[in-house]
Amino acid sequence: MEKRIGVYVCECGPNISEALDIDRVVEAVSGMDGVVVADRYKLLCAGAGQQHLVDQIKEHDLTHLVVAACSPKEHESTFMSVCEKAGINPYMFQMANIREQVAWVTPDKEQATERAIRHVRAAVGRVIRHTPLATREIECNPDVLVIGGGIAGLSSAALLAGPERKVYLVEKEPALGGAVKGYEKLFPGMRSGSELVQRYQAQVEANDNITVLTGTTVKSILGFLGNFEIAVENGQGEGQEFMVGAVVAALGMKEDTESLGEYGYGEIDDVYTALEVEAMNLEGRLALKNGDAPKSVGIIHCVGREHSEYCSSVCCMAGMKIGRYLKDKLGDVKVTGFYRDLCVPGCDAEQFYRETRDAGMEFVRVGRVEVHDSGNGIVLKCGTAEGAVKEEKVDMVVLLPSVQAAEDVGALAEMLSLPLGPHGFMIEEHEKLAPVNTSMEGVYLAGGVTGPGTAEQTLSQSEAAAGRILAGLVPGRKLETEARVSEIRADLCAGCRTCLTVCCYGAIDYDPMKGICVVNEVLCRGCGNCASACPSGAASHRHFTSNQIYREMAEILK
Amino acid sequence: MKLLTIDKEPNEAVRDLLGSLLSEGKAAGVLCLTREGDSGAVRYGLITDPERLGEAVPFYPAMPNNAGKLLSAMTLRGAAGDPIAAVVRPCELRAFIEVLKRQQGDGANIITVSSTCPGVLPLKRLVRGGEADLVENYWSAAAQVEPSPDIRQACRACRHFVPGSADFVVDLAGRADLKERTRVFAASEKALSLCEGVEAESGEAELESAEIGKIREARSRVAEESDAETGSKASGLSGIVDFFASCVACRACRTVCPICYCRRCDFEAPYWEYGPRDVETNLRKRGAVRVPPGTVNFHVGRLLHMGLSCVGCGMCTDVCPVDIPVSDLFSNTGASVQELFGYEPGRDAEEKIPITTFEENELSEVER
Amino acid sequence: MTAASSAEDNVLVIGAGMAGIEASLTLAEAGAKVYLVEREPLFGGKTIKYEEVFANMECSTCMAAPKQQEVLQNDRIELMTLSEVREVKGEAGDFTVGVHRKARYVDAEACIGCNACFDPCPVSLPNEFEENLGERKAIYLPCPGALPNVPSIDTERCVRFTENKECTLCQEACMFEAIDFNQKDEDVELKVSGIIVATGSDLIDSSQLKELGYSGEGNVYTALELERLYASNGPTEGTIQLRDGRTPSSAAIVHCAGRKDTGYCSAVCCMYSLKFVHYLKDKLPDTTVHEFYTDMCIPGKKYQEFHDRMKDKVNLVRYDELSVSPNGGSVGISYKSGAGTNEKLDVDMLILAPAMVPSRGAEELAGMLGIEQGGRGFFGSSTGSPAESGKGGIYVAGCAQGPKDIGQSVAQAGAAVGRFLSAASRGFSGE
Amino acid sequence: MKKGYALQAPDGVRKAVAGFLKTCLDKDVFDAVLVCVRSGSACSYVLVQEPSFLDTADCLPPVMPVQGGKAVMSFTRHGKGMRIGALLRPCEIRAAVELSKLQQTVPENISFISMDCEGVIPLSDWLSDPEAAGAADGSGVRELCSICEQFSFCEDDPVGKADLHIATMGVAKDRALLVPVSARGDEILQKLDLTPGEETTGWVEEVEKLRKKRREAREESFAELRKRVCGLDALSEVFGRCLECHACRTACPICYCRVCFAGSEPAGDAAVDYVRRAERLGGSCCLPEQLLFHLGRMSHMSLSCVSCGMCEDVCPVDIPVGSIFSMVGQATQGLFDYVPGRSAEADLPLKKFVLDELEDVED
Amino acid sequence: MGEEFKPRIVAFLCNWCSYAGADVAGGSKLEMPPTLTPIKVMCSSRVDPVMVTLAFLRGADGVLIAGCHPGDCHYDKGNYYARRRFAVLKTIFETLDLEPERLRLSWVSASEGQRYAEVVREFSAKIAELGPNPRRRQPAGIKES
Repeated sequence: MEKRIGVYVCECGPNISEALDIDRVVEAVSGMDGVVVADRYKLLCAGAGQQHLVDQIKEHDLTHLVVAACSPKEHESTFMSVCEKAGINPYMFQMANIREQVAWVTPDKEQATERAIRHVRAAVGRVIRHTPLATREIECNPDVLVIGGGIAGLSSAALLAGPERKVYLVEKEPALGGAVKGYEKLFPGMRSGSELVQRYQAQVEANDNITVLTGTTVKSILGFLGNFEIAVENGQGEGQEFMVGAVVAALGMKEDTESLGEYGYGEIDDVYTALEVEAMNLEGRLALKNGDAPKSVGIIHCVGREHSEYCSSVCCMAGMKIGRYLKDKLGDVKVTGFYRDLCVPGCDAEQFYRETRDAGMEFVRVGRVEVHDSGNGIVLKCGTAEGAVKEEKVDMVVLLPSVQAAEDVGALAEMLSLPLGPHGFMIEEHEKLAPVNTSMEGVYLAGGVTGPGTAEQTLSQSEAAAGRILAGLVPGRKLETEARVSEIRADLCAGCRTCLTVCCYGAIDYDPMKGICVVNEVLCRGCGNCASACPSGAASHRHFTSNQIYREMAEILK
Repeated sequence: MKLLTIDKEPNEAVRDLLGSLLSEGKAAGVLCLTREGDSGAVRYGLITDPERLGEAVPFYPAMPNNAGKLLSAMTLRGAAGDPIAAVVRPCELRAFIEVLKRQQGDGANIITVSSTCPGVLPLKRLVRGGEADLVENYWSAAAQVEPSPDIRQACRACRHFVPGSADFVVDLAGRADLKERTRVFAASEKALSLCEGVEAESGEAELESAEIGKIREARSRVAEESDAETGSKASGLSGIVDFFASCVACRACRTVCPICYCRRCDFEAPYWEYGPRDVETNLRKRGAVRVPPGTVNFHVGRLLHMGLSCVGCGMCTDVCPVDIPVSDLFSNTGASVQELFGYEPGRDAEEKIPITTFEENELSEVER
Repeated sequence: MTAASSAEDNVLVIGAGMAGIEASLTLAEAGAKVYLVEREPLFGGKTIKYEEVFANMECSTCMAAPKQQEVLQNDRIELMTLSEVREVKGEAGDFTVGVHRKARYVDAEACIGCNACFDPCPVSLPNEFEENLGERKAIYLPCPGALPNVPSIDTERCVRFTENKECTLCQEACMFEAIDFNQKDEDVELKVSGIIVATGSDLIDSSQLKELGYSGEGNVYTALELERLYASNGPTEGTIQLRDGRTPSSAAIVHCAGRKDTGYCSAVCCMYSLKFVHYLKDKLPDTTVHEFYTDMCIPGKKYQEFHDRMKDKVNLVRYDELSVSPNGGSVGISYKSGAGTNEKLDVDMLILAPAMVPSRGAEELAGMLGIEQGGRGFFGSSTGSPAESGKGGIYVAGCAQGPKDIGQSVAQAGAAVGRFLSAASRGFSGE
Repeated sequence: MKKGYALQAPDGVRKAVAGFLKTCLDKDVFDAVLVCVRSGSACSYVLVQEPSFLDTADCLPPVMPVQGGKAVMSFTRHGKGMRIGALLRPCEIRAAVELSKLQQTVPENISFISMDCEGVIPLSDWLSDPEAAGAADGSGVRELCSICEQFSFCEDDPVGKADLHIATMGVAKDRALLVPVSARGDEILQKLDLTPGEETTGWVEEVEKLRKKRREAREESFAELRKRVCGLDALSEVFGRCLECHACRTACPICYCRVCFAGSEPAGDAAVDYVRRAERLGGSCCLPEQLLFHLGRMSHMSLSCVSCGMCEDVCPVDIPVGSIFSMVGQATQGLFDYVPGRSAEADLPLKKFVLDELEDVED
Repeated sequence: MGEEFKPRIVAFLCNWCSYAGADVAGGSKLEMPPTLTPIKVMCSSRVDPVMVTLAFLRGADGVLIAGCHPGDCHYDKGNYYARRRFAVLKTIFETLDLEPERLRLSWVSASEGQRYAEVVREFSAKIAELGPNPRRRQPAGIKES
């Protein structure tokens, strides 16, 4: 079919018309291959201008449109919809930026004109090689797999499940509730941990759209957003398979046991970790091994921070909470927190710190703390931040170890072929903009998997994950793929998988039967990395094909 | 036929002709052999500025590419807007016409300047020293009826050295006076209008001449000998196998062949490659297999694909790193299938490729 | 502007910072019609004032701009700048919201963003977006690249409005008849089924912090001022210099400015103060930098590593008390060190990391919405999820609920949307 | 220090090796072996299963008809097959390793048997007189072979993953040392009850000595080459002869693409574009865009170039392609301290990146 | 060449950072030499070494590739791959002495209008210094056959 290009130069008031000689630009492109009409207009982005373009497209029965005006960032979408209105594919359009990148930066009118001519010719040279593109629609399954039955998992499940959306809640432990279940109280409000868990657990159990699979682990996750195949297995080795559209990874955290030994843990009696004390507290026996109530307790912060290489952000307050347990329950007990830097971010934490101090817990800033068994009682050797060493005799030590991602995170990451971060946590797609997404669309993170965090932070992550799914995976709605994605020509592909390796979104699969690579249009974000990684040109980037770019270049160099 | 006689040696004479075409805007560019810089690498170039015609060496006795292939590439995505003059040898012109029949280009607005071709020298000899002398001798030998032993075998055996359908024909083969004057025939209507204003004494004459006839006979004799020899060498499967025994599978022959226009040669498709099982079966059958596989398959297959259109330009032999006389076999076998249909590749663009047409009563001899 | 008749699927988002943007985009993706109300003439919140964000030192504009473009190009989102919520009636699923929309006096449709109207304007004044380190006109765009790319007229300074002079200089300069003095403020009524509050936070007014010697002049700066000094689209195009044009040969950053007054830790100051070390050392390698901190609060998996990268480039000083007094051309700091000794130090430039406080007008808004305000004046209920406001159908996102970094704000925006969508699908029962 | 098993070679090492391979077949160490077989001047790689065929085998004749890596690819591209013992030159093994990283061969079942490589003579010389060539004593070998440093496997972490190496250098003429250079190599000898007890000192010293010579030769030769080919004018002249027969890429063991970028006419110019190009370049341009092909190919494969010299060997117009690519490869590989063929584990540089690197290329 | 030399520079700009940066430069009306014409790509990782080579062989006096700063890539890690490919190409040009100074890789963020202008000015000056692409210079000697 004959290619009929229309080129329209926008005067943009004085901005373009005074900066360069538009008529010469128009003249310069008029002769070009396929150009049937080239003209100027006072203001194309305005309603009248848009209508003018629609009329022109119809009148000259144009197949391609070039607009030379401002930056595409301003009005590309405007003119693409103009194309649609006029009945031509929006991708048969190219914009030449002769305002921001010519008129406004080139004071010499002669130079500006020449420069603009190059821009517009390049656009024309390119547009003639444009092909109509369309987005594809893909069926998707609205159901969700939530991995982990702690508050993170429970809360997202509770928000997600509904008559049109099943949720599979998989927990490897025999019971729901996760770590928080084991906390009598939560900082900073000292509200009941189990209550919070029960609140969500009740919602979950009341909701018959949620299938709770306890004592169960995920065996494999295949597929992509809207179409994941899940295989799980319970303790008895009974397998089960089902489809979901999205996955929420809400695995929790664990204590880093690596450095406990340095603090006499396991050798010296009455040296406990925070979790152990939580448990003792829950059982109502905050006592020494010999059953006596401790008279003096030392709580050591930042245990293993050198090893973990990060601040676990919750320990300081966890320590205070334990201080409160001790004070509230045992009354006369000397509780001292040995900290390095007090980390009490947010508007309530410091208040909590003050209350704890008022409750009688003492805080000593130290450098390094050593735990020694003096035969009768434990001696803490504390090098203060300023170097001085003072000794402190206590009969119970509580260690606040740094927090790590649960051990099965690694396995999960592998299953999803997602990379693990430096500290064994999973990596969010973007630290700021996409804190609960992963680079694999349809897989979301909440709680300990992404890093240490308070119950509050965990909740907002898990609910955010739910939010992303509720918004993006609407029952009955199809997924729309991006039009400007990559494609791989089967007959040229040698199956070397270079493209697959450099793709940051796992959007390329290798088909062992055909021995070639294939682009998954749902996952492809259209960066074009694969296209330039492929030596034989089998991979190409729609709307940025080598050919289109070469044509553009040829005109620039003319 | 109108004949222009220019009192200059062929290269200069044709430079003048091309110069006038360019400067009078009758042609936007000129495709011909050029030599840029001192190294003297001779290659096809496109000249648009008459000033640069000094680089043109239209009749340099080498064929670095078959110009037919280049013309095809140039016009594959649309005919020349303004005319382009191309100085091509008869076999190059025929090759171009053959691929045009396969829609691999567009002949419109191409002004063809060809010659009665004395042949060209083997590229390998040219690059391996003594170039100057070779070229010197070449021109003296060009005057002879008997083809010079220096030129390529394909050329020595070439019977189609008189172009059929060129606009201009420069008469070279067998001319003794080339140092003084050059005879250029305006062989088409187009040519007649184009050559107005070219400084030359003009007259009437025929392209075919007794001289030409003699040369044709001489070359035919060479052809027959070589055909006989090739025939005996490459007879039977084992013969073919031996013929290509030293093939290193560099595929240069296919790549430079002006007729092989396929984007990807079918014989490089994955399905010809060994899967693990195939190796096993073959080994079980034969105890030993040559790898990579498919040497004979490739050559014979290619022969089947393009034999009908083989113009005998000799590029394949010229580039073969292991000196297999590919073109002897191809032109010889090609010729015999062509005879079957009385078909002469590149004779005429209108002529249909035999396998794209048929007659109801023909080839009874092949039926059983 | 048309207010949709029924509340069905309509949502109001108050505040167009990163949290508000994230909430709006997600809601729009879900199919809702979003009214995104922003009181400033531009949107993007605090984030667009930064050049880089910790811990990856990522370019802030590169991060925000594409999101802002998405908002502008999304026809499900109606961005209402220069607008404030005045009244809220009704309950979850059926709110009626009165929004007061100030006239911009520039027709966004007609304006093509050429900025021709600035030069002729006779009024020059300090640019608050630039923390008064640069100037603007009465008709202005807060900074290059500000979105929407449409100027507005500051009626409190434009002589036409203040002295009702017949000044039409900007109007004459505009080739597109985009400037329309006849525009009127309007009050619109929106029907929405849910409200997301993302009004962000402000910095405590440093001039109240007597002992820290901030006056808006001299060589004591606030964090935001330094951000603008370093910004490549800022008043100095990224040159860090003192108000008198000198290049500081020494600088000190003081953490926890105003923490005593607010009584809480603002969570992000330590990190951005460390970021400032990068800023200063990047532009002024020879400048010595001191950090005065009380406790180094760098929670999370990423931040320690950043701290460790910075700590060798800076002299870290722990202080218990600290006061500042101008000392000739430089700034005198006297402090009680962590070790308890009293020390003094003179620097050319002093940068405060002031506490984060609820944004201006939070109280009225809380009243209007009938939602809880914690003791510190931030929104949000003390029970359950941080995104809950304590009132059904209304949710809180970002720093409006308390100090956070951008990532946490965006996450919470998602949470707010999650809660809304989930509740809406249940007809807000059990809220 | 490695030890080797002394293989007696009264009638020359090549015969002895053939005998050894025969034993391997007899003792079912391999299902087949890959060796060169000569018929007249023709010489080609053959997979041999029937032991008796090995009598005609010519183990590593001083010529490279096809790059052995490519030969291996030709029967393992679509999956691992039978257990095969492949007698190859070190550069051929390196090529095979690169191809495996490019997912073009599955070498699992291949046992690589290498031999000290004296280098090979140019194909054309071989053709003109195979017999004379037969007596290769290192003289008359190709330029690239004469400057090759990776011709043996004596070091502990050898470049290339041979399993069994046949040492001849610094070893008496009538014998060769079978040196296992990998676990699999040990197994092979065990299966054959051959215990490597011989000292290899002499060999190692000889190899190191030659290496040193080669290293110097290499520098000289590249210095010389630079004079000839560097700079656009010089380079255009050198490649000016190029016929675009693309034999170099077809023969290249690394160029695995089904269709070369150059074959798919990247620029897709129409006649008018050609005219414009000529105008732009000052009124004349060369039609075949020779440099685009060669520079493009460099940017695609120079990182994996094993300097085997095949390209140069098949070039009908004697362009020093191999030397140029080898020189460029040395530079690009140096960027990432990447040694092609060293190990199957080291990722291809273009398949990964390091956060802080290459600051000097950006500004 | 007689008439004064007007450099032709092809600039591959990534859509998210550098192209935006160029727009900001425009918005701030920063004067720049008229030497450079941008080609927008979605990510610097789309720039194929062969494209750059072709630009050079087809007479571009300079080729600029500009993308998001390392760590800021809109597509996670694309610019790191771009940098490697560029390094390889540049090394080839260096080794063969093909005036590698004509190739440049620069990181320009969306707010760095100033920097963009600087890069353009610097690079243009550099190219002006180098003179026209050798492909466009008249050939050395012309030999008769």
